[in-house]
This record gives sequence, structure tokens and C-alpha cells, in this order.
Amino acid sequence: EIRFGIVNEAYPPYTTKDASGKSVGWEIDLMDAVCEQLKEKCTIVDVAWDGLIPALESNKIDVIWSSMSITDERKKRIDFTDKYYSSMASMAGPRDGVLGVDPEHLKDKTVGIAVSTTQSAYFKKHFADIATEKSYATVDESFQDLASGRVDYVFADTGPLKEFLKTDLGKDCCEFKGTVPPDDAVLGAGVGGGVRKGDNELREKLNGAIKAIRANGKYAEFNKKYFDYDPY
Amino acid sequence: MDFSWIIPYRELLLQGALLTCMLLLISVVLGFAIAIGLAIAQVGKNPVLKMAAKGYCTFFRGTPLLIQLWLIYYGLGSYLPFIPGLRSSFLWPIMREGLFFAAVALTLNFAAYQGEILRGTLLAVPRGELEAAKAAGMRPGMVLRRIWLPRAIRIGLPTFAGEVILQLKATPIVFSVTVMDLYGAAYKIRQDTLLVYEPLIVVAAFYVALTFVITQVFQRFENAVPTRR
Amino acid sequence: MNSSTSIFQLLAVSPPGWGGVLLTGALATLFISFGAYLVGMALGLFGALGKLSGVPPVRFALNFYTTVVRAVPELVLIVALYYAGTDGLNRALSWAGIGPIEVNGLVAAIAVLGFVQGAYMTEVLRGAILSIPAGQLEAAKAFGMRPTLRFRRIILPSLIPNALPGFANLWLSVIKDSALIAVVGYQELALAARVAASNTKQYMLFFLAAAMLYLAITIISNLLFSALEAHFRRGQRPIH
Amino acid sequence: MRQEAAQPALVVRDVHKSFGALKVLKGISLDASKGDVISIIGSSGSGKSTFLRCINFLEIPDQGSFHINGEDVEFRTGRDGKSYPSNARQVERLRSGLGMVFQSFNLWPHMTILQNIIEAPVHVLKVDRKAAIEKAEALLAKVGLYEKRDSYPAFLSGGQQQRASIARALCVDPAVMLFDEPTSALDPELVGEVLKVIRGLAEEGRTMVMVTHEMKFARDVSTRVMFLHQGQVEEVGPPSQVFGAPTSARCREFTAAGSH
Amino acid sequence: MRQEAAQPALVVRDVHKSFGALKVLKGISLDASKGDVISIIGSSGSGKSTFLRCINFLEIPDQGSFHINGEDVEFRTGRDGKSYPSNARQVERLRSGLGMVFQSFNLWPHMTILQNIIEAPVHVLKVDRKAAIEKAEALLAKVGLYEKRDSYPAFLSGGQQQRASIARALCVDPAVMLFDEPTSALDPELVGEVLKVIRGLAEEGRTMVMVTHEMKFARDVSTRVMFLHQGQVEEVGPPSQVFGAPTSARCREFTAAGSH
Ligand SMILES: Nc1ncnc2c1ncn2[C@@H]1O[C@H](COP(=O)(O)OP(=O)(O)OP(=O)(O)O)[C@@H](O)[C@H]1O
Ligand SMILES: Nc1ncnc2c1ncn2[C@@H]1O[C@H](COP(=O)(O)OP(=O)(O)OP(=O)(O)O)[C@@H](O)[C@H]1O
Ligand SMILES: [Mg+2]
Ligand SMILES: [Mg+2]
Repeated sequence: EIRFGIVNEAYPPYTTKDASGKSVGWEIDLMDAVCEQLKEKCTIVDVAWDGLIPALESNKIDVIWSSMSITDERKKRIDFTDKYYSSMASMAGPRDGVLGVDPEHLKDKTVGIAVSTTQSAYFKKHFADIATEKSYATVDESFQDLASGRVDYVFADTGPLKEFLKTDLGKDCCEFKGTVPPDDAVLGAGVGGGVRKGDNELREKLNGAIKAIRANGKYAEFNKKYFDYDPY
Repeated sequence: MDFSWIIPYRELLLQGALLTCMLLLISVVLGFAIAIGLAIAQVGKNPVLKMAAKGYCTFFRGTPLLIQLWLIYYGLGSYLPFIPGLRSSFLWPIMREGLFFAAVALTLNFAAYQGEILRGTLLAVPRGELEAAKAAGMRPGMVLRRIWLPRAIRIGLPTFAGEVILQLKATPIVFSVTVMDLYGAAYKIRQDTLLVYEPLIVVAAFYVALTFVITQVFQRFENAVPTRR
Repeated sequence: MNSSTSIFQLLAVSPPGWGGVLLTGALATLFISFGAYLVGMALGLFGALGKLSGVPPVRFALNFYTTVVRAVPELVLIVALYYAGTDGLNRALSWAGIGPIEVNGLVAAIAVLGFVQGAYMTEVLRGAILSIPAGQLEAAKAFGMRPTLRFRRIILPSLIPNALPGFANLWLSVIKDSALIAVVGYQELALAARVAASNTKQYMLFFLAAAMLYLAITIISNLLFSALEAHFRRGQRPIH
Repeated sequence: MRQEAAQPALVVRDVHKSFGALKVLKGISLDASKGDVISIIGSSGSGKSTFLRCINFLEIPDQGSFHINGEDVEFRTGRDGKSYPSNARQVERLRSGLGMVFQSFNLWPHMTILQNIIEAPVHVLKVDRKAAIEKAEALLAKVGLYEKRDSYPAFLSGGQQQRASIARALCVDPAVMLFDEPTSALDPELVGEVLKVIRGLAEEGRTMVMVTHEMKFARDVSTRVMFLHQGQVEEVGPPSQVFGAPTSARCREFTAAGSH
Repeated sequence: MRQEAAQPALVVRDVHKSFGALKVLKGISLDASKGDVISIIGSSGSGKSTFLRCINFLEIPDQGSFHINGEDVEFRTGRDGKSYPSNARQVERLRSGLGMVFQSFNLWPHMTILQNIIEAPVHVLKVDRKAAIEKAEALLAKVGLYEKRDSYPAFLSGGQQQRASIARALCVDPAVMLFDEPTSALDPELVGEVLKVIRGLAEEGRTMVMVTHEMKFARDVSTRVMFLHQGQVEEVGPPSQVFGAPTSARCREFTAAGSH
């Protein structure tokens, strides 16, 4: 049995809960595919975002499977599988149809970003001098403030951003402003599953499964349900 | 245990601590003022005001502060775009910040608890003292201002310190609406450094120290009028 | 999500309405609160007796417990204990040679809130025990009652009316504090409301609905406690 | 400033008062000229306190006419069918001309003795603060409490508290002083000191209405004694008559019992 | 069941007790045979209550030998240098054979009168509940409280409460009854009814040790009177001697003052 630690906050399309209380989303589909591949029984454990690494270390879960970007800081504490999707950072903003994500468009704007994310790191590196960062505990909160106009932009992973723009709220207020130019130094490593330090057996098993799923077309199959692009 | 992060983050911590103190001060002072109104309405004769004050206190004492805060920040926030002209008005810089809503929620919440306490202490003032004031020719307003309220506040003084400490302990909740108070700073540090306990320990120590200061301050207040035991 | 979805559809108990999620959350809130309340009561009883026992190291440890827990914000305590608690437990277990155990979110939530409640309960119960007139205990001694019998037959029933107002306050506060468990990811009423809100983007609606559920729990609890107090004060002359 | 001389300080006629179904006062009248000292005696529950409290409207009488300090008091019937003074301001003005001393002192515990005394002059009568303090200190000296002026009431003995409350009542320079059993909350030792102060006031020629159980004292200082029984005046007259040769059998019984 | 007849019910020898530096008892002895009624008198602070409380170990004496109900009580010195009974179980057993009636009644307010009375028989002596109730009702009838059996203590007058507490003490069928000023918390009216009940017990031949200030009563009912002064027995003997012709000057003074 493998216990997958998944964040209990809504992070569509990767993970969220439906009205019957069941976890659903792209990462859940991926998890199911991985487990089918490994012929393992999988259980989902709900954890708060800041509790993921402690939960892993205190053996409440075996894998962090919750859109956690692979960073050097985290690698000091835990090991990662190979990436299973790439974090592409995009911005959404008010529906004016004019502004984009160029530095001159962002001048003096307030940008909502979830605290301690790769987007936050990217922002610090590229936009810190021209715009203001406003930190949120979750991405969802930053979307709400984008809708109420409290922030001018939200800078987040492309998946959730586009998902938000599909909702009534998102459609009415905002539009997609574009994806920022890649910067492998901060965005490059992508998102992977986190395992306990030294748990190489599980890491290898998961790596193998991810590779197999990408090879046999399963990845592309459920991908279509959520995205109009390949997130890998 | 690793506390080396304190130096690089000292700015953030300091601002957070200041914000915490400020929120406490604002909500206690304003909340107390509202509480006086609530308490007077509850012991007064006007049935409409009485019901309103009672309902207010029941609602705010009966629901979690977290929900109240979400309600007014995100709940009301979702209606902001429909208020024409708000964005260009002078109010906008206030409305766009979580700080304003956090202060409002904390104030309203404190007022409800304090209002209930003051109601009790108003009723605890011996009738004779009020009759003496009436007999001296004081108008109802003056009785309230000079005798009733000061006495009620003094009777309640020992419990006020406890209420203020409870209020201090309620402040970290403001982080859930983007206010970077001391707890918010700790949260960010925890995310950045992946340290689980150390930032929490520092924050907890700060609250314990502040609690001590509050206790001392109120002890001073209490000693202002000597009592015989 | 369709904008024509009515409030009633959104709040319907069965999916796609989110009423079921809210009610499940409310049940979880009640369950956590009740569990924590019982844990707190047990801790409080030991705490109060320990403080009154007069054994210096016990008293010192308990004073530290009550002082710190009552000075540190619940949110900080919950987050700290939630992570430190299970971690510490498992470390202790592995040190004792037993393998780590799995602590699920519910148990952890109850334990953490109960630990916080225990500090307050200690003070409530201590005050209630101290307010039992000494003569009543002497009378029990004079009849040859053993300490345990004295506790069960005299102290416990006499402290209940003294402690009830404090108990009522603590019950209401644990219900509200249980909302803080949301920050460590356990889905009780507050988090349920939040999940429903962020899925439907109907923030006002779901937060209000949650507030009403909390209010209902509070009001019903108040009635129950008033009835309890009337029952336990039956031996006391009413004060006019 | 005040109307004095021939004019009566206080004329109260035919006061009725009920609490619910209980008729407590059934038509009581009282005339007091300047300098009169009127003692009200009677058994417990006869309505003495209620009558005294009607005089300064701490209880609103159901019926009766009041002429106080040269003014007539008008009443109106409220929507609840009860009687109310027509003019709240007038009542407040009259009250400030009637000094009341309570059985349980009712000093304000959050103020020092001096602050207690200058409270009404400064805030109700708008007397200059400095003048009020001067007067208060003179009064405190008179009742023998000058050194206690900055103490809080809780630190004074019962007798001292009652003397302070007399000074408080005097400081508004009232046309009439009302006393409701001013010594009955005191132990016998302390009664003496308070009676001494009241006796001094009587000798100064102050108008006073006093409910008391101290028969000997009432006999000594009063110009007139009123005996209440079940809400009615059973006997009224100079002390020599009421205590010496009462016409009413009940009064005879009562005064006889009191003197043993 | 209990050893009676010739054997003394209670033999206490040379009891010493200090509170801190204060020596309260300085060697007091007492012998009581079955049927004895011993009154302890003495001025306030002389150690009467402390001595009585030593008898059932509510205070632990520093020194002294106790032979109660046929058993000797052993003491040991604790780690703190203080004296403790060696066997806590024995103390509990002995206590249940000593009925104590307190000055302030100390009824348990969360139980009805009947529940108060059957509490010790049922839970300490493990008597059958039904039997205990029967006995309790008989006792209640004896003290004149049968109709109050289902009332809570707070609703009874002081005299009724004290009678109930006597019934409570009697219900464990104690070899010796201990009374500590059982009437001094009562107003004079209520004293009579309690004394009547105690007198009845004396006439029945119950062994009793009683601290009292009621000299006349002590004289009437006691077989022996003990006068304590500053922690020592100044005079002991039949009431005729102690009240009539005391050898000690202090005792003469005390009894003379008490009889005025
Ligand atoms: N506010 C009130 N509500 C109802 N009944 C009252 C009230 N005040 C007084 N009474 C009743 O009115 C009656 C007269 O009371 P009052 O206090 O005037 O008596 P008193 O002559 O002053 O007696 P005492 O010598 O005991 O002070 C009593 O029966 C009392 O119970
Ligand atoms: N627990 C205690 N701690 C310290 N001193 C005590 C204690 N109990 C009694 N004393 C002191 O011991 C002395 C004797 O007290 P005790 O109660 O035996 O007197 P008493 O003869 O019963 O007097 P009274 O007639 O007033 O009841 C008193 O000086 C009292 O202050
Ligand atoms: Mg009266
Ligand atoms: Mg005594």
C-alpha cells in the first residue's frame, strides 16, 4: 500500500474535491494510472500544504503528490521522483484585452502570488523592481482577490490559472495574460512526487511507472480531459 | 534547532510584530467603544435596540472568528466589483487591503464579547449608588457617564485583562486574509526555510511576553483605585 | 458551473449540491469538539488534582502547561502540536523500541484541541474544587470515607454545579477553535465551507451557511447547558 | 436665591402609591416650613421609606400634589396608564434642592470622599470646581472627616461613611434634607457619631425630614413627629404629644414598645 | 458486634498537638465508658475543637495513645518528621465508628436529607440500601424530620439541618458520638430543638463527647465535665463538682461568668 499525501485545499485542475467529498483532478487520475501500473493499492491522505513535508517525515504518508515543485531547498529535506509535469507560470488579469506580461505592462501593478511558490521566486528575480508582490496562503485566495479587484494580476501555474478563467467568476472578470518566458533556474525542475530521503525503492518504482505511462499514451489520454496543452 | 534565519528575516518579523500589536490596539480600543453601546442597549428600555444588541452579541459569540473574517473579506469582497466608482474612490486603497477587514472583524468580535461582560457589570452596580446619583439631581445621561459606566468598568477590570489576552491570541487568524502579522511572517519563513518548529517557537515566545506585559499593564489600572480585601 | 444554479440547488444535500459536504463537516466539527472536550476534561481533572496535590515538581509542570497554553494563540499551538505531537510520539515510540504508529488527522485534531482545552479545564476544575466548603470534605472523612470514595461521592458531584458555567464556555470555545483545525487540513465545517465556496465561487453563500450552522450548534448547546445547570443546582436555594 | 421665610419649604398632599396590587401609601400629607425637623416613625413595612422616596421622586407616586421649594410638580399619565412627572428637567432641578441621606450611605466607591462631595455641585449645579472644593472641605471639617478627604469610601468605617454622605447631601445646599434611617446600618458604637452631626444640623435650623427608629433621638430633635401605620398617618404632632399622649391606640403601643 | 459492657468505649492518653510553633494541646487524656456523656468546656482557643478533632484524626496528634472501640492506633513518623497513623485503613474503619456532628452541620448540599443519611452506611459500611433507608427513616422520625427526607439541605432551617446531621451521624450506629458546639451556629430559637434531640440521646445511654458553650445543658446531661484551659485539663469531674465546687480558680471564674 502506498499512501499519497494530497493537499486538502482546492487546487483545480490538479486536485480538488467534488460535491460528494471525493478527491478528483488531474493528479488523482495520474495517481490512479501509476498505481494501476504498479498494481499497488493506493490511499489518499488529506494534508495541509505546510504539513506535507512533516507528514512525510513523520511517516504519515509515503509520497507527496500535490504539485510540489522540485527545488534545491526541498531537496535538502526530501527526495523527488522525476518530474511528472512542468510548472509553467502564467498570469491572469482584468479583462481589458490590452496588457500582457511584459515588464512595462506590469509596472506598478500588484500581483497576487501564493506564498513560497516557484512563481514567487520567479517574481522576485524578474519583477521585484517594477511591481508589488502580495502573498497568499493559497492560490485560490489570490484568484478571489483578483475577481474582487484587490490585485491587478495573479501569477500562478498555468493549469489552475486557466481552470479559474473557465469559471463564471473568472470569465466575467478576467482574462489570460500570457505565460512568462521560461527560466530554468527557477522553474526548470518541474513538479515531482516527494519521497522520504533514502527511500530509493519507492522512488525508482514511481519513476518507472511515470515513464511507462508517458510511453503507453495513458498520460496523453487523461491529459486531454483537463488541458489544451501538454503540461509535461 | 536552527535559529540562523532570524537575522535575514528580522525585518519581516519586526513588521509582523508591529502589525500584531497594532491590530490588538485598534480592535481593543474601538471594540471597547462599541461594547459600551452594546451593553447600554442591552440593559436599556428600548426593545428594538435591546434585541438588536442581543442578536449581534449572539451572532459574533456564536460563530468562529475565522468564518466571520472570511465572510467579510472574501464574502463581501465578491461584491466589490459591483459597486460603481469604488475603484477610483479614496476608499479603494483601504478596501483592497486585508488589514482593514481584519481590523473590522477583530473589532466587531471583541465588541461582542466585551459587550456581554459590560452588560453583566452594569447590572452588578448596586442600585443604591445609582439612586444616590438620581437623588443628587443628575440626568439619566449624566448618571450613566459619571457613575454607572465608570463603576461598571471598574467592576469588570479584573476580567478585561483576560479578554485582551484572548483577543491577542485571536489575531493570528488575520493571516488568512493576506495580513502579514507575526504569525504570517512565521508561516512564510516556515515555507521558505522548511523549518517546522523554530519559527513557531519564536512566535510563541513573543505572545507569551506580550501576555505578560498586558497582565502588568492591567495590574496598574486595577491598583489605581485601592480596594480593601 | 452554471450561473442559473439556484441557492437551493447549491445547498442541496445530495451532489451536485454541497449541503451534504457542509453537514458532514458540521458532524466532523461536533465529533472533534466532543472528543477534544472529553480529552480536555480528563486532562483538566488530572491537572486540577495535580495542582491541588501540592507535590512541587508536579505543580511546577502543570503551572507551565497552563500558563503557556493559555498565553500562546490557539492557532500557533494547533499548528505546532499537530506537527510536533505526532512526530514526538513516533520518536518516543521508536526510542522505546516500538515501531511508528499512524495517527490519522481526526485523532490528531482531537488530541491537539484536547490538549489546549485541558489547560483551561484545569483552571475551571481547580476553582470548582476549591469552592467546595472544607467542612463537607471533613464530614466525609469523619464517616471513614476513603479518598477515592470521597472523590466519587462528594467532590465530583459538588464541583459540577460550580464548574458548569466554565464548562459551558469551554464547550462553545472548542467548537469555535475546531475551525482552526482547517489550517492543518482536516475537513471540518469551516474547511468544508471553504472547499464548497472555492469550487462554486459562491463565497458569501457558503460562509454564511457555515456561520448559521455554527450558530445553531451554539444556540442548541446553550439551551442544553441551561437545562443541565438547572438540574445540578436543584439542591441550591434560588437567589432572588 | 431660594424662597424662604413665611413660605413652606415642602408641601405634600394626599400621596398614594401602590406596588402592583399592594397599596403602600393611602393618602399621606406633610407640610414642612423652613427650620422644621419632622421625624417619621412606624413599624416595618408601614411605608416610611416609600413616602420619603416619593418626595424626591425616586418612586413616582400614583397620585398626590407636590409643592417643593416654591414649585408645583405636574404629572401626566403615561401610555402604560402609570403616572409620570410631566417635566423630567423640573424633577432633576427639584432633586438637586433636596439632599438625601440613605440608610446604606451609597457613596460612589470609585471616587474619593472629596470627589463624592463635589460631584453634584460641579456637574449638576455647575458650581466652579475650586469653590466646590472649598465648601466641601469646610463641610468635611464640620462632620469631622477633613483628614479623610482623599480616602476612598471602602476605607472608612460605617459611621464615617454616613457622615461623608451627609456632607455630600449638604454640599448642594438643599432646602430640605431627607434622611432614610441614616443610622440603622451602623453598629451601636457608630450611631452616636452620626446622630451628633444630625443634631448639629437641627440646631442650625435646617429643614429636615427623617425616617428613624431612634425614638429618643426623634423626641429630642424633632419639631414634629409623624407616625405611619399601614400607609396612613395615624398620629402627627409635636413629640410631646406623639410620645407623651398619643390619641391613637396603635401609636401608643408602638411608642411604648420602642421605649423599653 | 461492637465490644461494649465493661470495656471502655474510648481511652485517649496524653495527646499533644502543635500548629507550627503554637502548642495547642499539651497532654490531654480522656476515658469514656459506654453510656458516658462527657462535656468539654473552656474559653475560645483553649483547644476544645482541636482535641475533639484529634479523636477521629481529622487532626493528626503529634503524640498520644488512642484506644478506640477495642483497637489500639499505631503511629509512625513520616519523612517530614511529622507523626502519621501507620494504617490508613484502620483510621477509616475507626472513623466510621465515631459519629461526628459539626458546628456548621456540613450536610452535603447535592444530596437530599435521606441521601445524606444513607451515604455512609451504604458506601462505607456496605449496608444494604433498603435496610439503610428503613433505618434512616426511623432516625428522621426520631429527630422530627420525617417529612423533610426528600428536601435538599439548603431548604431547611439551621435547627433542622443540625438535626439532620445528628441523624446522619447516628445512622452508622457509632460507638461514640462527637459533637463540636452543635448549637452555636443556630439562633436561640433553634438551639432548643437541637438540644432536645441530644438530651434524648443522653437518656438512651449513648456514649457522647461534646464541646459546648451551653453550661446549663452541660450541667444537666453530662456524666462528666472537662474544663480545658490553654491546652491542658484544668478541672475534670462530675458536673456537680465542676460547676458547684471547682478546685481550679480559672474554672471557677469561667463557670461563674457563664452562668450570668
Ligand atoms: N419596589 C418595590 N416593589 C414592590 N414592593 C415594594 C417596593 N418597595 C417597597 N415595597 C413594599 O412596600 C411596603 C412598604 O415598604 P417601605 O420600604 O416603605 O417600608 P418601611 O416603612 O420603610 O419599612 P422599614 O422600616 O422596614 O424600612 C413593604 O411591604 C414593601 O415590601
Ligand atoms: N489548622 C490550624 N492551624 C493553625 N492553628 C490552629 C489550627 N486550628 C486551630 N488552631 C489554633 O489552635 C488554637 C485552639 O483552637 P481550637 O479550635 O481548638 O479552640 P477552641 O477551644 O475550639 O475554641 P472555640 O471555642 O473558639 O471554638 C487556637 O489558637 C487556634 O487559632
Ligand atoms: Mg425603610
Ligand atoms: Mg472550637
